Amino acid sequence: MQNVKRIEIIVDSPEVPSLLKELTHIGVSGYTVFHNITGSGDRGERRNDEPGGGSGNSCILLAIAPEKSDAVIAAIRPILRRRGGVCLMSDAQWVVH
Amino acid sequence: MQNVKRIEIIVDSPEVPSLLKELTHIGVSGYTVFHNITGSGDRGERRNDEPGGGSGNSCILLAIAPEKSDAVIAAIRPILRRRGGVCLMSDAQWVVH
Amino acid sequence: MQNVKRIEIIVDSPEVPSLLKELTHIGVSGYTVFHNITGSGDRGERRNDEPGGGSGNSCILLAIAPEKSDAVIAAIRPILRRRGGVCLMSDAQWVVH
Amino acid sequence: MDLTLIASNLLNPPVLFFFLGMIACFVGSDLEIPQPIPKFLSLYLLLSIGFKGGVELHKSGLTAEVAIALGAAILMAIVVPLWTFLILRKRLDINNAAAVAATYGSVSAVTFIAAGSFLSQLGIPSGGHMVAAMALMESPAIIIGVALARKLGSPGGTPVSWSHLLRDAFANGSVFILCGALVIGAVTGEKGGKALAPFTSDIFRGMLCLFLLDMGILSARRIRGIRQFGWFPVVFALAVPLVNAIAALALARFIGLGPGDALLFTVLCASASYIAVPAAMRLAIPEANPGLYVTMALAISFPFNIIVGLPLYMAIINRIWS
Amino acid sequence: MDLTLIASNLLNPPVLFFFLGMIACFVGSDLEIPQPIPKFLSLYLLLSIGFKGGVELHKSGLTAEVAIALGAAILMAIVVPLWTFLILRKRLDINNAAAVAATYGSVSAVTFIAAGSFLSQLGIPSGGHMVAAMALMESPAIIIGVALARKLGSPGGTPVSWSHLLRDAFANGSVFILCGALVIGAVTGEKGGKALAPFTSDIFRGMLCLFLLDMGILSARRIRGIRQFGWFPVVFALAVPLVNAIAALALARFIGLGPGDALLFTVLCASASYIAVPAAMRLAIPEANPGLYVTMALAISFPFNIIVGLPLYMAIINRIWS
Amino acid sequence: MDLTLIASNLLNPPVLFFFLGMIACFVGSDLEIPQPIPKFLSLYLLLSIGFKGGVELHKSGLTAEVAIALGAAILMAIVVPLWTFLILRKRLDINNAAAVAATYGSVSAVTFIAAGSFLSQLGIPSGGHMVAAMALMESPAIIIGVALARKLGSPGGTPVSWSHLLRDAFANGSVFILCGALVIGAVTGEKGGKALAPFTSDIFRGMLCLFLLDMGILSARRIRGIRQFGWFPVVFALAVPLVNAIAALALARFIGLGPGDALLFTVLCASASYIAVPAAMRLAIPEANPGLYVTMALAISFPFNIIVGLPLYMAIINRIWS
Ligand SMILES: Nc1ncnc2c1ncn2[C@@H]1O[C@H](COP(=O)(O)O)[C@@H](O)[C@H]1O
Ligand SMILES: Nc1ncnc2c1ncn2[C@@H]1O[C@H](COP(=O)(O)O)[C@@H](O)[C@H]1O
Ligand SMILES: Nc1ncnc2c1ncn2[C@@H]1O[C@H](COP(=O)(O)O)[C@@H](O)[C@H]1O
Ligand code: NA
Ligand code: NA
Ligand code: NA
Repeated sequence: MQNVKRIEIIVDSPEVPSLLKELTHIGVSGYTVFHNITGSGDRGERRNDEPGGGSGNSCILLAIAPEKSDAVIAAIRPILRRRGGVCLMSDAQWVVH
Repeated sequence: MQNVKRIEIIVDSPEVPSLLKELTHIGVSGYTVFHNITGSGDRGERRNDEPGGGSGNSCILLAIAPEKSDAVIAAIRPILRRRGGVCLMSDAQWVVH
Repeated sequence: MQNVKRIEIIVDSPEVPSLLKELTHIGVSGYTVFHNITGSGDRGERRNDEPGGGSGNSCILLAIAPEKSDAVIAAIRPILRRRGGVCLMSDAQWVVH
Repeated sequence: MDLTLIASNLLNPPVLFFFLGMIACFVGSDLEIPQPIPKFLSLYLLLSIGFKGGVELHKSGLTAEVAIALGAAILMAIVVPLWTFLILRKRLDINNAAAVAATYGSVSAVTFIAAGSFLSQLGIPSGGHMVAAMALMESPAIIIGVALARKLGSPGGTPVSWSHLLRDAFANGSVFILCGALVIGAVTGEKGGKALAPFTSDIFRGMLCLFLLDMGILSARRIRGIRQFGWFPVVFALAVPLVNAIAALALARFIGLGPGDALLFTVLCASASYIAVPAAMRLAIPEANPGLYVTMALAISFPFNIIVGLPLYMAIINRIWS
Repeated sequence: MDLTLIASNLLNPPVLFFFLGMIACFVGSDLEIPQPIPKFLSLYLLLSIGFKGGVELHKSGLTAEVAIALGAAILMAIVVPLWTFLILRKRLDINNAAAVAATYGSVSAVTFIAAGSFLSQLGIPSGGHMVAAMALMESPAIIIGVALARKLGSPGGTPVSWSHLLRDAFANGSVFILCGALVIGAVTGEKGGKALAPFTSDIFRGMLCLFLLDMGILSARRIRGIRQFGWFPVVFALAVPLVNAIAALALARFIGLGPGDALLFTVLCASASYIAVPAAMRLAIPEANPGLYVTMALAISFPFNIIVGLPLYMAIINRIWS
Repeated sequence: MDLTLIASNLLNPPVLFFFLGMIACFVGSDLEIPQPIPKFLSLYLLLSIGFKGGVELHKSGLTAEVAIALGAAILMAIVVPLWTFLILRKRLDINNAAAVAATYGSVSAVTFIAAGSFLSQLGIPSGGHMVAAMALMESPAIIIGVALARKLGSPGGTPVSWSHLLRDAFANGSVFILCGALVIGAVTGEKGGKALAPFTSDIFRGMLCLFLLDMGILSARRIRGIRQFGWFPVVFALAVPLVNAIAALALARFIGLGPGDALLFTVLCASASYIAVPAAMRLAIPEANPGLYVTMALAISFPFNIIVGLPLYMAIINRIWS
């Protein structure tokens, strides 16, 4: 087992591709995306019910080495600042397989 | 960064509106809801396959200030007690943006 | 409240039934499954867009007693080793209801 | 009993697709129609049946005959949950008894639709107001079920919000789309009916086949789990539809319904809800076990009515009415 | 204004289903059409309307008349966002003003489709090139809106990638499927048109009913939230379509469009986008509030055009053209 | 090669929508048909093709000719994965070679359906039993592929449950719905066929267009990633369909199939599975890379057969058969 940082980022669905691009850019190779998420925050309610789609949230989950977490946060912070969204970090153990 | 409590609540999908109402009532303004979740617990399997829909679970994720967590738990506990469901709490850091 | 281990396992959707069977076998009775998840890891990108379906990931969430966690991990490790996927474990509190 | 009736029911494509779904599940096929496709199909079926019923109603008008049929429908929707509750209380606790009673007091739209498809295969006409009867029979049992659970249940139970409950009973999605489409059909009449016919009529049977394929899968999945509840739910789910059907046939004869309308009225009374009622019960009587009441309605009474009930009820009608 | 026009619009099944959706929301019904079904319906509608337009265009050919209509369409797609921006700046900050201007400069495909259904109910013909006009009017406003926000906005705003933006404007899914199906229709002509007619024409109205049912629900949900923005957006969302409609009618008369084409041209100018533009604005002007521009387009201008606008514009055309 | 054949294939709306999907992806449009809509479309297509094949089979009956055609189908379904495995082992490890061999040994239902649509455009008849042939050809390659991987692979590999595997091979959703609908069609015959025709026939081509639009998007997405695997998979995915097609044409001529049936038989042998086989391989040979075998089948062989193969094989048939 290995200590990792568990980072979960909740953003507008249309942001996901650019965020993932940014993350890939700084060397994050593994990630998981949860789709079809609704919610509410500073920018009001997200109901994911617009006829054109794309009006819901997604959640990106990352498990990364603790020493990499600063770089990841530095990369996503400006995006979150500009476009809203939430980023939570906690400690977890990667059950090496 | 800021210490928060990360609370995740897994409940029957039809419970979500009333739970959110309760949460809004006690001043929780941010939340995230994951849809299309199945599972199993004391009340048997939830397969989300009934023709009328609404037979699956949803997951509500909250990031709240630690001092608020007692109020939140006090509010949702009676609902969970009556209707089943699971509530997990852990520590996390909110990556302030 | 009660200390538990929060285990989340991200695997190919078609793996879920056999994993759940394994977990049930060793006495895990409660679990939650998140569907419609995409991601990327050692085995490349999972886009969940193949016409036959089943090419996405799912996420299994378990809250278990800490003393049971070793058994669970022992059970799922060989599956993960063979078929890929990620397993994260962290500490949480079960808000007893 | 007439063998050609059985054959013409069993050779009806929708019923065959229902079997196909069951077989898929029994042989372990991974065949499934993922959500929200079934929800879409069910919306489509309710919209179409409601709309076509409205168009028919526009033609026939609101006659005394129609009013009597609707009255009989409401009567049965009140009587059935009450008498079944008395039976159920012998074996089940109050909450489960109330939820099962509500389930059997309400109706299954798909059984009704399958009966309509069976009739049209036989060339027997039926009236558009039977759709209105179905709409009227959906909700009363919900109210009665919850009232029974509240009145007789432990005082510490879930407090119930009656305004919420009434809304859930009368404004739930299935009831609403059915009634709404009925009104729209009645308002636009034959002109609107013709404009929508390719959608609401021509492709209807095919959509029904797809939906029943899904229903077959869902029924079969639940049949396996039924054993845990013992023999009582199984016997109840087979016997009660029969008893309700006989009562309905007698009443239909008494008020002078035609053979087609009589069959539709009978399947309404004999069928149990697995869409509107479970949705309401989950919220209003969460103490009851959906694994029980959904399984009884979906895995036993529904296939029973579709496979055995339709030709059986029709055979009785043929004998008595002629 | 002609009462029969109002009646024949209000008795059109699609409009009635739109009302039904609104009522469902107002009475608190849980009726909804879950994603991705609405997305599927919208793809279907765009594909069908594009394809049929292409087949028509194949018949008529690219005449001078067609070219003039398309030119007028582009003209309005450039003028409308500019003049509305001037109005909007009086009350809104630059980002929101630009986003709302883009919304109203673009078009609503469903309003266009409802107008087509209204025309076919009245038996008034229209040309396939109006679909091409719609396709041309979808995107320019996106470019103009973003350009305005960038030029006039604070220098610290989101840096914009113009290549991305052009792609989002001209290759977004809605515009793409519409144009693509138009080209396919024009290439395959009547033979292809006939082969697909059961899909693209016969069941079209029914699919439109289902989609408008959903639109009714979505509109009604948003109407409640509109108050938080004050009176300005409401007045704007009612008045600006009218003003644009009048300008469009004048232009249509000036360039000699027939009555059917004139109505379609008018609703294109009067309608506001709630699919393509919001999708683009979310990415290009994330500082603007979708709660504002989607609500204005979807909850006010869309119902206004569907319910009041169609018969009103048609009445004006009937008076002036004859 | 006959130019009119190429033209009538390229001007076929389904093929044009396939191109449209590819273009959408190449120009970076966000056009997509979200799951589970494609799954629904694929279920619909399989159900319809199976049902119509069954109805045809009911008409023709089980003649010696039919039995010979089915025998030839099984023969090819066994031979193709074996010989392709020999080729593949030169460049790929055992697991990937076995998975690719299984992919090419099985068939692509959509290619078959596109061939049927191509034939009906040309007015060439074909027999319902070819659908049965397709059903028979879906599964053997799965068994052979896994057997090869197990026999020749490292002993430490995934232990395989043969009972599971047989179920996955013969009871997977696609095979099951196809066979089930075939049986239902054969049982209900022309009466059932007529009742479902608006659903299974009239709107069929439109649904096929939508599905091929999606397939175009998916193919194009994967074409970009193909380079990482080098030239071998590309050459294989273009050459092997051709070789299999030639073998199939010779066999079809030898056993005396008519021109329509010969084309269908040829595309069955030339096509590769990207639905049933990948689903099985993910479970049975997880060591193999889906990025390789799905991409080869979906991004190269599928477009090749649809665009080049259909007119090419037909031209050969026209020359030899006449
Ligand atoms: N305190 C919170 N807890 C959980 N999720 C949140 C919270 N605040 C915001 N979110 C989620 O983040 C999304 C964007 O937040 P915002 O940018 O504040 O509108 C919301 O739609 C929610 O899904
Ligand atoms: N130990 C557990 N770990 C993860 N999820 C659980 C657990 N127990 C219950 N759940 C989830 O909570 C839902 C409701 O649980 P219950 O009320 O016990 O039936 C289940 O359907 C599961 O999705
Ligand atoms: N570092 C990571 N963080 C989050 N999710 C991951 C990570 N690595 C892999 N995953 C997820 O696990 C799935 C299987 O991983 P793999 O077996 O490495 O291809 C991926 O498709 C991702 O959804
Ligand atoms: Na009943
Ligand atoms: Na406009
Ligand atoms: Na093949």
